[in-house]
Amino acid sequence: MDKNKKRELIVKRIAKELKDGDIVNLGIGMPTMVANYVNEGKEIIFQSENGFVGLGPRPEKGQEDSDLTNAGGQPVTIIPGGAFFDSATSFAIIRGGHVDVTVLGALQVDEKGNLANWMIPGKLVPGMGGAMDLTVGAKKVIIAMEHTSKKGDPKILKKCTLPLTAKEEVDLIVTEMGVIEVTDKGLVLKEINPAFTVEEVQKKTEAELIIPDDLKEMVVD
Amino acid sequence: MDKNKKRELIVKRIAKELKDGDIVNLGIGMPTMVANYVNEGKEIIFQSENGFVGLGPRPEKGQEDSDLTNAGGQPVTIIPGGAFFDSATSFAIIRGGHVDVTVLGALQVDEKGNLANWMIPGKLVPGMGGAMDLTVGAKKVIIAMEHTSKKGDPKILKKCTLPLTAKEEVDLIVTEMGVIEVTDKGLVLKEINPAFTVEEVQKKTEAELIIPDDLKEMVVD
Amino acid sequence: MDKIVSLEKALEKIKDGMTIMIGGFLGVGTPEKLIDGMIEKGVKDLTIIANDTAFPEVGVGKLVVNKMVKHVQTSHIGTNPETGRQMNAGETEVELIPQGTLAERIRCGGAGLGGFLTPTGIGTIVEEGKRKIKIRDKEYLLELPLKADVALIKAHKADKKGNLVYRKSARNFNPIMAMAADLVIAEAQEIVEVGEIDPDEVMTPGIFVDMIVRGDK
Amino acid sequence: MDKIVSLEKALEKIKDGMTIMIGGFLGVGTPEKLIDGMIEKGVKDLTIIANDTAFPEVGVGKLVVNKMVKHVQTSHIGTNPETGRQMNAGETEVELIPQGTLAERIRCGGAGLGGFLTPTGIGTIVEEGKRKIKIRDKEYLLELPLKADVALIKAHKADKKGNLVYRKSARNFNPIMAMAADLVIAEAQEIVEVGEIDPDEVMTPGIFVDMIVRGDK
Repeated sequence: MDKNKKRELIVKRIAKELKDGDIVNLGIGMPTMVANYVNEGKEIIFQSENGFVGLGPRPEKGQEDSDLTNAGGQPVTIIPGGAFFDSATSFAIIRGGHVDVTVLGALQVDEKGNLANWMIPGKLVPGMGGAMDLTVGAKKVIIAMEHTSKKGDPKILKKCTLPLTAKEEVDLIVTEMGVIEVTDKGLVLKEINPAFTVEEVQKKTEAELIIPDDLKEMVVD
Repeated sequence: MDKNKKRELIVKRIAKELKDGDIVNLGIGMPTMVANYVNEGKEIIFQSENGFVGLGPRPEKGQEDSDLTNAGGQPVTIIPGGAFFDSATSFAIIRGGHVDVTVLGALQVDEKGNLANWMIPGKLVPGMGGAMDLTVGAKKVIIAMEHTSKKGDPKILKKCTLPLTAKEEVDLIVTEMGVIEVTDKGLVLKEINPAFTVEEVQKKTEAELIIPDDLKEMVVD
Repeated sequence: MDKIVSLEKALEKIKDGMTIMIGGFLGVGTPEKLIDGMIEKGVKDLTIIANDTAFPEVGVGKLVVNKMVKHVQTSHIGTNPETGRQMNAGETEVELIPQGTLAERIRCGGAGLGGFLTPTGIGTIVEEGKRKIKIRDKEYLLELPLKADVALIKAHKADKKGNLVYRKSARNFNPIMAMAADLVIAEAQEIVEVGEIDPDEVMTPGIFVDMIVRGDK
Repeated sequence: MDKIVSLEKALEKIKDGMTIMIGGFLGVGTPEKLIDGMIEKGVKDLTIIANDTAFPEVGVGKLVVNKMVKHVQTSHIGTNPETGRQMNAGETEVELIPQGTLAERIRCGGAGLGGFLTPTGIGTIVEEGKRKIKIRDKEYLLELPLKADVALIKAHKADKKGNLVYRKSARNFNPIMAMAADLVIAEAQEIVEVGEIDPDEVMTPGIFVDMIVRGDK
């Protein structure tokens, strides 16, 4: 699978996870793409941590408004019924549990649901932005990432080695290989991409996967 | 002096204390009257803890707006350039030191600047409302009260006996007998109503008054 | 998902023993229709969180007079003698909280914070039972968040998604309470179509509002 | 008391070594005219409090590129490689703060609170050097208020008393910073007469604003 196909699969699968009426915050990068695949029948309200709910699609060329961007600085729109607020209110919303789902990228996730996605010491220190608050505050934390690093190393570990973004907050990990739930007992492979075998997925995963009897196929439209 | 004359003297003297540009919160009752005596040349902005700045005079009869009252529930107006906000913001303003002066009534004040004005145990427990926040938060706390109780007992004490509203926060006490400043050394009689002698004022005051060499007359227009 | 419901439907959600936040300041900004509905329905043993208990015939005061309140967390009861009488008679538990602390505790509940440090109440009986924390040589009280089962909100205008606009000093506690309860019911004097309220003018985003009841103009 | 001043007059107040809060999110809602004025004036050793350091040619980023910043308290520097370079070279001290914590610390400073408890950062390096407090079996970090000498604010509209209205996502950190600094300078794209902004639509009351500079439309 090429990179784009992988990403499309991941974000399409995550889009299925969103329920009608959910308030959702999408991280920068791949997570942002989830918005493109929400089923027409569902009304999802997207929150943008720079200060609004009702994040809409990118405007047509020439229609950009320099006072209206997403948290990545890209021009966006606001849907009718949206609302603007200041940053303290934005994070009151996020930290206060008023966001149902956040979708974030990851450098590493581990079997306890620990997440590392904001720095590589001595190499890359962009800062955590709103990720720590989102991870702690959102009711459900979904990780959207490719199953392994560019070098092919596992990113789903027994224990994260990079500085954490948050402790034991991840609920679900979606990669091109499958859908993994973080439970008290460990990581459960709920769905598998039929292009892979269970053994192949386990081989690319450092943490031990629990394989349930009702393991399903990872299906997207 | 009859009660009304006393009160008029007190609030007129306090009005002189307010400086051009001051943000002022007036307590319920006598303090509210201060607004009527502000010198025309001064621009004072009144804050109302129920959620606005720019508190204006009572509307004309028939012009009352049921959505616009002061913190005592009386119909008021808002001046051009005023602004409404919620209660958390209102008290962020008060507690945050953005109010220059608050004028409050008192049951008791003492030589340390302690104030009691919110309850008489077993008798009257209206609640503190915003008084505790105002006393702690305003840059300057001025007490407007008659010098003695209805029975003629001193209200300016060595030590308050009623439950406190705030500890060591009072800056100035204005009564019909004079103007008293709370200092590290004790209570200083800065001005005296020429209708009384220093001995008479001290007799009606439990705490010891420091009489400065430059004791002035309490003058109002 | 139509949020506009009948008064009856909204009242179904309000049950005996619940903790209910009610917006308003001496009755200004209080949803009177919801209050009257609660009285008619006859719920009891309520814990009420409100700035004050208004007047015997106004707002929260009516709930007190009708003996529906077991416990009240408020900053002021002086305008409603019945609250004081019930308190002295041991019929209703009254917890007096400085107004700024009350507002901040509600905001804190909605904002997912564990508490905050305030100088208000230091050296007074408000200290009792609370932790004191010193920061840079200044003492503060550690105050904890407040949350509720239901918040009853009075709005001037609502759109059909629940975006709210308040009017003048009727705003007061409404916006913060709308963020601090599991279920938020707004009584709106006017209901407009989605898109009619400018997103810059929304005071409470619709994501907080579960039900909208049409109020009296 | 006319609050409208020239850019020069406003810049007189900004001195070497000051702590300055600057509104904006990746440059959106940042007062660029004030920033450019600071660069021209050439102040240095600043401590900047801002959500991010934007881009090398935008907003706060320009101050970094011009080496005017000694210390920055921010949530994100990833969009401005020069900030990272100066950090790694030990030229600029960078203190990374979770965005929600940063916003709340600024609000806390303006609101006269001594601190607040947040779950954000528990179990991460953000914990380092901070007190942990347990409330009802849950751990929180005690975070302290932030204040500044000057706040530089970008408003869409100001009246002559300094009442401000922001536009769309350019609001962000501006309203809370306007409450947390000793001196508040607002750069407004439009200045209107007193009374032209409805008191219900004011986002920052004029009592917080000391100076207004006319910005570019």
